[in-house]
Amino acid sequence: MIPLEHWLYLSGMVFTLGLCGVLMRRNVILVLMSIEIMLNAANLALVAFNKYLPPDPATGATAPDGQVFVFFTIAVAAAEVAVALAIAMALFRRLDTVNVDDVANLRW
Amino acid sequence: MDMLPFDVNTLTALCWALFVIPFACAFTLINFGRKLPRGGDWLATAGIASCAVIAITLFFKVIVGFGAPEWAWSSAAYGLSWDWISLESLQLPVGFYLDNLSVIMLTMVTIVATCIFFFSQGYMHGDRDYPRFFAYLSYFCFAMLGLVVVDNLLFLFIFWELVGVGSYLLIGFYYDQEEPPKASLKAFMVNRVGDVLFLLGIIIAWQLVGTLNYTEMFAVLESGAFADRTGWALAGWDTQTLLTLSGILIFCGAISKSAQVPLHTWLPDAMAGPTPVSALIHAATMVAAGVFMVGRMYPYFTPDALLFITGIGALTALIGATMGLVMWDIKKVLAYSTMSQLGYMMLGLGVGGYVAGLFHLITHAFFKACLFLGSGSVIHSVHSQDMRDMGALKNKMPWTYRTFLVATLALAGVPCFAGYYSKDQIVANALSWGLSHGVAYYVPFVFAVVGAFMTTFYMFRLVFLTFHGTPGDQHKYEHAHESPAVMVLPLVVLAIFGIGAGGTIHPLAEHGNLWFNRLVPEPASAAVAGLEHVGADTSVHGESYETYLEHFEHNLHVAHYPALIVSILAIVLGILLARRMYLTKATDPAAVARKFGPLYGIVCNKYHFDDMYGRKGVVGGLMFMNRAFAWFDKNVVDGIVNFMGLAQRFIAFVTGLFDKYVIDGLVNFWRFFVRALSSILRLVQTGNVRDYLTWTLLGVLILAITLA
Amino acid sequence: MNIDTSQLFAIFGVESLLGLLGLVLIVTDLLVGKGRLTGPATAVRTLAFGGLVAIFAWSFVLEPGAEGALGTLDSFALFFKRFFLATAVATLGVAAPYEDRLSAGRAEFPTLLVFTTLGMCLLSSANDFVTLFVGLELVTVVLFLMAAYRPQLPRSIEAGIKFVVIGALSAAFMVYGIAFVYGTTGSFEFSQISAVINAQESLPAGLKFGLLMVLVGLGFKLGAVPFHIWIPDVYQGAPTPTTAFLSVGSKAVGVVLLMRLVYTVMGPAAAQWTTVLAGLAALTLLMGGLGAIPQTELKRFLGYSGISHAGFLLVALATHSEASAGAILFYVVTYLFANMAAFLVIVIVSRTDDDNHMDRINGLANRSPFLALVLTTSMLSLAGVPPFAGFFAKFMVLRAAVAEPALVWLVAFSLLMAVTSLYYYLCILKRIYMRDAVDTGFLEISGGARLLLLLCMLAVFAFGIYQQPLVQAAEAGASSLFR
Amino acid sequence: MGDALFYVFGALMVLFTFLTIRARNPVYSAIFMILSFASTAALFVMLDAFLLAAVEVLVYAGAIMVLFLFVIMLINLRAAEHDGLRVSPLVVLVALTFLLLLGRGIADLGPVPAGANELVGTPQLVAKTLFTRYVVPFEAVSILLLSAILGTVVLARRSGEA
Repeated sequence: MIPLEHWLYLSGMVFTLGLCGVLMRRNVILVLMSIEIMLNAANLALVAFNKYLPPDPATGATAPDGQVFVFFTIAVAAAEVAVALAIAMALFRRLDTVNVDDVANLRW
Repeated sequence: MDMLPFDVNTLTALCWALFVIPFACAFTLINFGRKLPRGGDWLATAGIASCAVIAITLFFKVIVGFGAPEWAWSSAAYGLSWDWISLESLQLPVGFYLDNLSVIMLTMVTIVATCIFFFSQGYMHGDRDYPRFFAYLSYFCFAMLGLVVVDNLLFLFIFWELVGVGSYLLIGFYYDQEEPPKASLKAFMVNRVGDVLFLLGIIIAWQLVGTLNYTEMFAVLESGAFADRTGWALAGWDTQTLLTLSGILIFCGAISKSAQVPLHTWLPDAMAGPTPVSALIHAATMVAAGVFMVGRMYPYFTPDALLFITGIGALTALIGATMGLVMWDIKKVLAYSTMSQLGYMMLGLGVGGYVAGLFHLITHAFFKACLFLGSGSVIHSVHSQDMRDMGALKNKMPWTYRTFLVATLALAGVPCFAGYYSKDQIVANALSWGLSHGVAYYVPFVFAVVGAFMTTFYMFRLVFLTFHGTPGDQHKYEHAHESPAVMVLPLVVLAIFGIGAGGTIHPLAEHGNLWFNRLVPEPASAAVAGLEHVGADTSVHGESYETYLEHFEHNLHVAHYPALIVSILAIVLGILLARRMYLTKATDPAAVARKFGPLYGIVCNKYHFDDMYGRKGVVGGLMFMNRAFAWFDKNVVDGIVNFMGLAQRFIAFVTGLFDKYVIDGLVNFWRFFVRALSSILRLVQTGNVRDYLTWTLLGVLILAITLA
Repeated sequence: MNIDTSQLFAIFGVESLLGLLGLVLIVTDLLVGKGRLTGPATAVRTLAFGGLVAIFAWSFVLEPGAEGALGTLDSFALFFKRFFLATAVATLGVAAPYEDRLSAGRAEFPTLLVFTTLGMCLLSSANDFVTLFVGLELVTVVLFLMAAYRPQLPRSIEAGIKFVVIGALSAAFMVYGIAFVYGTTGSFEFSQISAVINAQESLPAGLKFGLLMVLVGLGFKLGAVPFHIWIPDVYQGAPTPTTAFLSVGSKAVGVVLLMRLVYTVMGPAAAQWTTVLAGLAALTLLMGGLGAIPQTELKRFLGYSGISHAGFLLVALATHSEASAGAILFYVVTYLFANMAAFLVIVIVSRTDDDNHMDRINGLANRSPFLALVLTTSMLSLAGVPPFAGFFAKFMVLRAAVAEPALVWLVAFSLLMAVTSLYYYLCILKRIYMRDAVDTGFLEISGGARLLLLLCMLAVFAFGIYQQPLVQAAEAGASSLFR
Repeated sequence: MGDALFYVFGALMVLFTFLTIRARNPVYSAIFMILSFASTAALFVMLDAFLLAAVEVLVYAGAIMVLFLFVIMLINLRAAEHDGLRVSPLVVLVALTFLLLLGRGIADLGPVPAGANELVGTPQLVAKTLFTRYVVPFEAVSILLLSAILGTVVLARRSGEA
């Protein structure tokens, strides 16, 4: 069996890659995609953790809490992406750009 | 405690009336002032006059009808206090507290205020914001009287702040001129510096003593039953240190409010307000509130804290006096004089002269208000504040001159005038402090005597330049005229107090027999400077408490006549020198100034205090930092980024060797590096969301490393 | 596991009613006057206002104490539910004079507001990380929309896009953190996590990492350093009612969750973090204080002011005592009134051209003495000048902090920053009273706005002079956290 | 066999993720991302989370990514605006430090996690938990989706339209 740590290292690598994507891409759509990647990595960690938790002594089985949480993450991510993309579209329509570096008029 | 001059409910009602009446007047005037006949000045004046009647009634009841110096009345002791907050974790009842000191203070404040209200009717006549002026003035009286009658430190602080707001409003009264708004802002800010320290002191005191009610606080100090402060004890703080620390912090409030060095810079600027305001707030009452507070909290101060108070007071007395020497603006001279006199009071309190310091507070209020109103009368008449424009005015304004002269003599401390009795006591106390403690402790005495000499000198300089000699400005002289009766009468009243407030005109009266000394009992700790809470077995300078007390009494007795002789010498010297330089012109002042060259310069520049805080100092530093960062961001950063962009293109064009990614990386690196520098300083607000994220994450990581 | 429906409604009564109200609003919008702008908007606004006020009033009938596996309704939760409802009502008040500027979305604005309020109320009852996460996202996602609510306006979109990127990223961190907390403690429930944490001598690094990541997510909400960066930009760009709601509601969400986590979940273990929290508090105060000085835009200025208030809240959080928890609750309420009044004044003075430059308030004292008085009160309260409520709030925070000798330096520092902050609040007052007006047009104040302003001003006065009832409620709320 | 599959799909997931964030053309990014999510779904299967594996493919790879692709097509960026990674040392530093801290966290998970358990994420099991213990957040998500719809409609409207 694969040790829990390996799952976590995998999810950590993917999470960090997503983080790099957020910090290194200028296209707002790519930034949003990278955030989805991070969420996905977190989901993997949740499911892995759930698999490796000891069973509840009362029932003798492990509750699928982590998996349920992933369910919520996916649903929330869908809503978040919809809203974020709507705002990105508005940005494109109004300022003709999707580049986050171009959106820096509010400062200091 | 059992016998009272009044029944409890009457006293409580009177206390309420004292500050509710002015507040109601202020409220009415601010809302309906313009609709009332004469702008409602009669209402405000009647309000404060009725307060004066109440205060005087109390005063006579206390002296004539009762006369016991131990008299003190706390409404809480009779179950008359209100639970402002009452929870398990937080108890804060509030009530009234009256004793001889507060009754005398009330009488002084209301009498002076009434005179000034009358004077203002003449002085402010025709001003477009006439009702607003009286509204603010009434508001100020509300806060000031509230400050005197409350029975706990937190409420004193709240009224203290309200008084500050009143001062802010009144200094900035002429808001359409350039100077007053700046001065009012400065006054408020400088005061807040002291006030937050005061607040910190209050919080620590609360933690330590467990209550903020005066009576209860002193009871705790006496019994030594301090509140639980295990946490503090663990951290290595002992009670004595905490008492000293919180005492000094509480005194910091007085430093700013009473214009003590180094937070005095606001007071001269505050003269930008109307002259009656300067008389009421910045001479007689508000600035004296600091002294009053120190008097109220007197048993709380440990010997070390009192030493601190002495030092600050002595410095202020001297520095204020020196600055008074060189000013040409009549009000500025008086402002520095006020500052110096407040220093005297603090000095007096610090060296154990509890009675002396507070007595001076009362007498000074009368004659300094008279001086300010007199200067107001002069300014009203010649429309200038520069003494070089004045001169020979005694012919044109005889009554102003007479009252002014009386007040000047009182301020100088010439025997038989009110200031003599109080100031002489301070000097005597300072001398006996030196006698009791050793050579180094003579410094306050020396400062006090030198200050007395300077005070006399600059006051007579002022009198000679303004009222004697030849007119400085012929045109202004010709148009000068005596002020109307409504302005002159208050001057006369105050001048009478300038003679009478001492209670006697016998120049050799024993200090113990003066009315104030009889009425205001020294707290038991005063003689040894607040040692009560340390216990009777504590030794002071190697002597037992009892012996020390005896020595102190003895020294005070010994000091009386030497101090008197020295200060009279100083006064005579001051008058003669002023006469020689400014009346007979036997010595050229300019030559003297030249002789003292650099020193004169320093004094003229107000010891550079303002520079230290202002544009060149703290505030300026902040503003400069901000501007510098903005400039750096806009010019240097963008410039460098642009330059690097150019360089990048140039290099790529000329050599064609560098991979675009390398350069890109370099530029990015450089941009990030420079931005890092400037952004951290300029609050990281580049507007670029990716930068935001990077910096935030960097912060998170630093946080994580700190925690791990 | 069976769920007890009646108990569920006992705990989540407010949320259920809010959900219902939101649905009713959507239906009303659809039914009333199709194709016209003002008809549905007025109907929706009136309904939303009435509904929120009714629910707010009803919340005072509720008794704290109901507790179940799904959530908790202790005094603390109830206190914050009322707080969020009041915030929503006030925000509607701020939005009313702003409505014509919301153009196409004016009818939906109250509905969205009701839904975020639902999320906030849900959060105050949360006792597991699942509810926490979902509630937080409900709040955040709707706030994204409300920030970008005027897509014709470049600054509104800019605010929206920045908010989205930062908010979504913080959500990702939060989920990751929750995963680690879950993995190292075996549960999402606060009580069980707390049991695991306090059973261990020292926390495993994985759990620490998880908790830290969760705190990162909450730090963004609170606006504490180093998570404060988005605040000025988003505050400036978002429509003013959104900013008002963000400044009070979103900050309070951070507060409510941080308090639950620090006081209940971490419990005594949080004591090790005192120094770090104190350091963050000091930095936050510094950033807020220095950042506000050069500002010339009202909302941006209030953003920085909000950062320094977050600093004060952190001072209380670092103290970790029941008294300090009570102080926090008191603090947020005073902040609510002062801030809402300020934003409503901004909406009114910038009515003509939607410009929020500080010039707008120059000479306000002559144009409208009432507005000037309200703004003065609110600024002085924010600055912490007695006798306004803000003073007492700061006083309570500092009094609690002084009991902790290790924090005396922080108390001194926060007082220092309070003086600094006074400088810029006074600059605002100077503009109100001592400058000539740039814009001399007539300022129209509707009856409702006047009422709201009056209410806020009176509250700021009243809680400055007579705090007893509020302090009592705050202490009750705080003590239920420590049980 | 099972272990080997983990490493295969794990490597694929990392690879596709990397390709996603570095592709210059957003369309490629989206396609790589779908592949990355598909690998995740396979990994979910290995963790016995069958329902989630299906949901991952349906919702993430299906719905969300289609949304992304749709927007990318709609915006139709000019090729010149395509750009790749903007590597900066600071970001690399941040990422590496983060990874380091994460590694420390993973190395010390405390006493709670044990060996793999018997948990199988069937639809029945997940649904039962979802609709009992987590019914409140479930309802909250429905509100969230509703408000997202409401809000996006407002944003998409041109001004003046009702």
